[in-house]
Amino acid sequence: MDAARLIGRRFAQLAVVLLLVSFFTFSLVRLLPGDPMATIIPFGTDAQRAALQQDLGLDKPFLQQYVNYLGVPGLRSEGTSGILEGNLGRKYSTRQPVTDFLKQSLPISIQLVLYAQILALAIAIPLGVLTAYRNGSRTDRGINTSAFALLAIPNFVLALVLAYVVGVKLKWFPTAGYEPGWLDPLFDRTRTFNVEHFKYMVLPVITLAAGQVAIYMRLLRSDMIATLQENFITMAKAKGLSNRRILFRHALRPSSLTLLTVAGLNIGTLIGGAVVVEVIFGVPGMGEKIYQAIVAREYVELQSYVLVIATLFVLINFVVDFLYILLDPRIRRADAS
Amino acid sequence: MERDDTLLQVTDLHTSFATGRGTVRAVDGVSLTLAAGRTLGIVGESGSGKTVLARSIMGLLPKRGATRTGSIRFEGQEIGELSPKDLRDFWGRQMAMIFQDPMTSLNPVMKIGKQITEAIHEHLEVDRSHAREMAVALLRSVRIPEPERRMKEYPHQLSGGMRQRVCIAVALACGPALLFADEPTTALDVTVQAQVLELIAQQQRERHMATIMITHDLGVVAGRADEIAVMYAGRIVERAPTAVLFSELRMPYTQALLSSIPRLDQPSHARLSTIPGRPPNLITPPPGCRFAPRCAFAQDRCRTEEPPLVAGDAPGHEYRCWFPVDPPSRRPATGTPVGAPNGGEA
Amino acid sequence: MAGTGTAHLRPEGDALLRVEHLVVEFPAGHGRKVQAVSDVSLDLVEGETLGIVGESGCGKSTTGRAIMQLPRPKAGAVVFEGTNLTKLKGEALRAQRPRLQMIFQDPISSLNPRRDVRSIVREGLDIWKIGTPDEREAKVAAALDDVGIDPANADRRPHEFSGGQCQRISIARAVITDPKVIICDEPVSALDVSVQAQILNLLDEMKDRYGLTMIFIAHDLAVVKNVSDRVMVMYLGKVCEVAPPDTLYARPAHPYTAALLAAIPVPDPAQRPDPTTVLAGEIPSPLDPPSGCRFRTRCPKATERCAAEEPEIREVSPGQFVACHFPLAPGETITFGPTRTDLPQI
Amino acid sequence: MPGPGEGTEATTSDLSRFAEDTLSPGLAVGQGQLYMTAVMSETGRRRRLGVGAWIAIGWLVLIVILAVLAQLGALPLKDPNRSYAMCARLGPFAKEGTAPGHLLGCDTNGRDMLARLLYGAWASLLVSIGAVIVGFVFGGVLGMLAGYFGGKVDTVLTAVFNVFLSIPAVILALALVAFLQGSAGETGGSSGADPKIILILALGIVSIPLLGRITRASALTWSEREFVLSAKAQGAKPLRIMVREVLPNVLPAMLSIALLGVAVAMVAEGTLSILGVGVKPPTPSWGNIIGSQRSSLQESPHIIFEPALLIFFTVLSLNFLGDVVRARLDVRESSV
Repeated sequence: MDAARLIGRRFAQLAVVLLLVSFFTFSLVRLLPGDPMATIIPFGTDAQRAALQQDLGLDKPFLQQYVNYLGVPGLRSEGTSGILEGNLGRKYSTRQPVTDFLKQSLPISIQLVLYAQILALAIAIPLGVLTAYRNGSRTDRGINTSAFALLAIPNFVLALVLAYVVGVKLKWFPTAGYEPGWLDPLFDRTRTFNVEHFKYMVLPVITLAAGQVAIYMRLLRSDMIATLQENFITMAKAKGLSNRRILFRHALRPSSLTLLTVAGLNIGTLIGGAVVVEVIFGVPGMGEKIYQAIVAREYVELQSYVLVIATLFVLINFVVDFLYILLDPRIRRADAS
Repeated sequence: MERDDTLLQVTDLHTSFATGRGTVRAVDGVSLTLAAGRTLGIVGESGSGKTVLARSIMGLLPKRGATRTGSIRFEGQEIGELSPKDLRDFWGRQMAMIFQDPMTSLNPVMKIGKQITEAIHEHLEVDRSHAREMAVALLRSVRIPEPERRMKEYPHQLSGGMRQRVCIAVALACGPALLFADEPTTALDVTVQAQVLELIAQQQRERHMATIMITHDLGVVAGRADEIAVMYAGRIVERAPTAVLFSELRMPYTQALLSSIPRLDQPSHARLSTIPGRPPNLITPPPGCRFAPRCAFAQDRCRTEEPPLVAGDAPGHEYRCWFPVDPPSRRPATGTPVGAPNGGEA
Repeated sequence: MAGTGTAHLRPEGDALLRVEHLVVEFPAGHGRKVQAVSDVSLDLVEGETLGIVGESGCGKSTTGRAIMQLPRPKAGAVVFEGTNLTKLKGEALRAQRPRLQMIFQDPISSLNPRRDVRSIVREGLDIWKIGTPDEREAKVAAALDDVGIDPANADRRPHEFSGGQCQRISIARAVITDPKVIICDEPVSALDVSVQAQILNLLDEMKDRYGLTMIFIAHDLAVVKNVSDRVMVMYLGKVCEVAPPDTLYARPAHPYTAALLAAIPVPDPAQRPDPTTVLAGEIPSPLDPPSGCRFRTRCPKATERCAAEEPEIREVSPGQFVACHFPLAPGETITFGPTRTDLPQI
Repeated sequence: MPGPGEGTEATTSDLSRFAEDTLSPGLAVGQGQLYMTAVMSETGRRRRLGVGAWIAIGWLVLIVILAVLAQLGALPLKDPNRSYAMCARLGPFAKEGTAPGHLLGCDTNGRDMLARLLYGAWASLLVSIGAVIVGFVFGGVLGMLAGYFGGKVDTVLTAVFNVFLSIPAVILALALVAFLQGSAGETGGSSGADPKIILILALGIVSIPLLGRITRASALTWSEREFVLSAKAQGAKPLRIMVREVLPNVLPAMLSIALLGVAVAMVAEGTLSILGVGVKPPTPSWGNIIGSQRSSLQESPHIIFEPALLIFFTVLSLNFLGDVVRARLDVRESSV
């Protein structure tokens, strides 16, 4: 079976990419100049430093450190545990396991990014189809110009403007804080729908989604316009099909392939955007934790966060690959390389 | 002139496009008639407007920027007066079209079966299973092996020839009275071309369907069309029943076109007669006869005054030339390849 | 394997270019390989034109490119003026390059859109630092003049020229380094008939003027016949038949050659297309080619022997070589119909 | 990265595509058509720039000139670092009264906004343009190598690009700045390395995989063209082919991406400023004016809105020009 082979191959690729990502994040911390000891105990004695170094495993050769970090059974040093055992290391300062922070903050960020992505696609797809169909009309130009303007507003500016206008002046939504939502372990499971949660999420989500709406819409529009010029669309017209059928049954699916890819890749942008948005709106998600880790020079913590995000990103794009196969039958048979 | 079984009558059709560089008059005053069940071949080089002519008749022009004037009557019905909805009803049921490139004329992400049944559902009141049966029968009739299995396949799983067969099946799905075949075999290999042309001819016989076959290759229509119209720069320059055209041609362009094709019955390394220059662009066509700048027989009059389409000796023969060449039938058997122009005729 | 052998090659000393047992492989995914050209041999005597003809997928273009070592063949020898190109590496191969040149099918894609015509044509001289700048300029102007492009227009970019003119520029570029051999890969198939004749005539002129030896690859037999001294018919990566063009066209010996000839539409209304000569079925997948003779799955004359044993090329009449167990006798006709649909599909 | 958008000429391209059969005489239908379309749209678009493009160019030129003049001290500006305590927080149209003599008001410390904005323009432009140059020098070369040679080179480079891309750009930039600052602080003391150079390096490194991938995609399509094969057949060496045949065709795409890239880098500098690692105060940049003073949004919104508007118009102009360049020079196949 071609499909099975393809899936197997994708899994192998996934493993390789994850390995490379882990190695890269690891190297970033170890290879870049700067002694972690200097940050942890800047005024410690040499003996203190050496002890800490041993404690953290930093006295081992570089590759051994990496193996320990991964926690490869049989290869890792005595008494250490690594990622494969679910150990993402501890904070330098408090010696708390990083996983504790992850459990709290990751769901919050996932919620935020998910809401933003859904909102962006829900607005962008109909607008993209509409503007492509009415290509060149006044509606198209109006929407397109707005999208263009939206693209030029940086996230942080939009966040501040929204906070100022909607939050401060109009007082419609809170401008800072967070209330647990359905993904959050702190969520009160007895309640089915937490309005407060969404109230706190409105401004961060709009901020995050705004730029994406413009990107997705313009992308779908231009792909749709190209598709509508394809011969098979003329053929569909010549069959006497209705415009609605041509647009949604014939044109949308082949046009949505790039959109899908970009939506997958944009998860990275969204997570990046989430850092700023969380900091500005005081949402205690991963972004905020990353920010604090950088400020506090908690490199092990940072390294773990980056690894988790990169893994998520790779996994999501792995899923996107499969959606792609569903959407485009041509890939099922063709060589995937 | 109109016969009883006239299916299509096009009178003085003009189609132009507003582009960034000016107005392109792609079709400029074309009139033609076609009887039910007959085949009209439209021959021309790229840029002659033949494809735009077919699409204008169908009404398949872009929403904006294209202007069409003139009358197109199909079974007496003026097509320009149809509402968009009526026109959609017309497409597929009365007139259908197959396109040049079978690789891109089928939706790549939709199963073959669906692409046929959706046309059936759109026009005929039939239930799912009946539509399916019809589609399988259609695929079988266009000689696609294992039609049931093919119904579930996607276009990319078929070869070019097979895809063109599917396109023909789609076009025939609702039993159109007129089929436009726009360079249906240009993208195909020569043996596949023979298969597809044969298939179209056979379907046409079985269904008593009229066909307009558009091609750049006189060979494709020579043995198959009842009548041939030669187009140059947006106009019909010569038209005649097929046999008449080849024996009585008067228009220098038709003659040049015919003699510039390398032929198997010529010895190898035979020097080909060529047409100098290239076709004019249709934003600023040359004044007078549009072929004059490339014509070996052009005189001053040709460059200033455009010749009308005049009747030839044989019935149904018309051509557009001030100084027509001697027809092949009147040349001496051993004759020099090019007949001397008859000054002052017409 | 189908159609092996070197019986059609002339004595080694006579040949300017001699290709023996050429094999070209491409990766086909999942670690599989597809042999686009398997065991093809051919030779060129100085001053002659070899036409290679066949349908898409027969490996004709790949053969041409493999001779150029772009890409390098998997096996076989390409002996050019006594040097085996497949054994050359790096600088030694590069030094041979200007002696062998190529002209491509697509006139637009084969010229760099961002460079002017002068620098495109001069490229070969610049690479090899031939002559002083003034001499180079003069040579470019002369080459452009030879192909019918006004050297005054040399500052323009390719998109300002028509397809036919771009092809002329390609020819000028190919001859600028005084090559011995030019490989023309479908040089006229993208052009309109009226322009095609101009280019074919030009190629013939250039051949004389520059003392060229040519390989002319095309899918159109009539075109190939017009320019060739010897024609080689290919099918699915193999040689079917090699013969002088007039012999080949008068009495094809390979059933596939006969099918190809019969499929060509003739611009003569008296010759009605004959459905019984239409070759049925499709070209098999090159990933899994038929055993024995590769044409046997579509050949009405095929027997068990054709499946078991690959035919060797042998001489059936003076100068006519065929790779077939049961070649057609002179005057023998072959019937392919009724059109079969039960043949293997890709 | 803002998605590459549609030009304003979609309608006409739609038409010319349809009418192309009638516009390109002499070339038969068939394989030539695609390229013809490409070339057609290119020539069809070689027309005057629109009003929008001129406004965008005008704005960018103005900003660049003002930034340079301010940096050279050729403008009668106030000292951007001097506090006029009386005017602190007062904007041009503030409720409690305006700051006289300060055209655009003052910031929380009473520093003249106009001076800070114009000096800030220099820092913002320097960082964003520098970052794109760094990104293109490395990303462009790597992408070109991957696209031209293909095969193993391509596999390895693409894998490296993808690994880099799997880390969100902002986070990577944040981490890089933190590390680079840390190392610079250690080796050369706090005054050693110009923090702007660290920013340029960090943002440049972050953009390498993205620009590399875009260049690769473009180089790949062009390397498959027959004129490249023809150059090989004439004996041209790879470097010559890459520089003379492929690069000129890839450049338009790169130019358009570079314009967008400058916009993205400018926004990124702002983002990093919000997170406290942008251009180091007191040196002003548009980003760090917003970043360091964002708590004053409620009482003196002008401090935030003035640089925000400057960023908005500059990014808008860059995006717009990027689009225009793409639509005018870049043919369809090479868009990523």
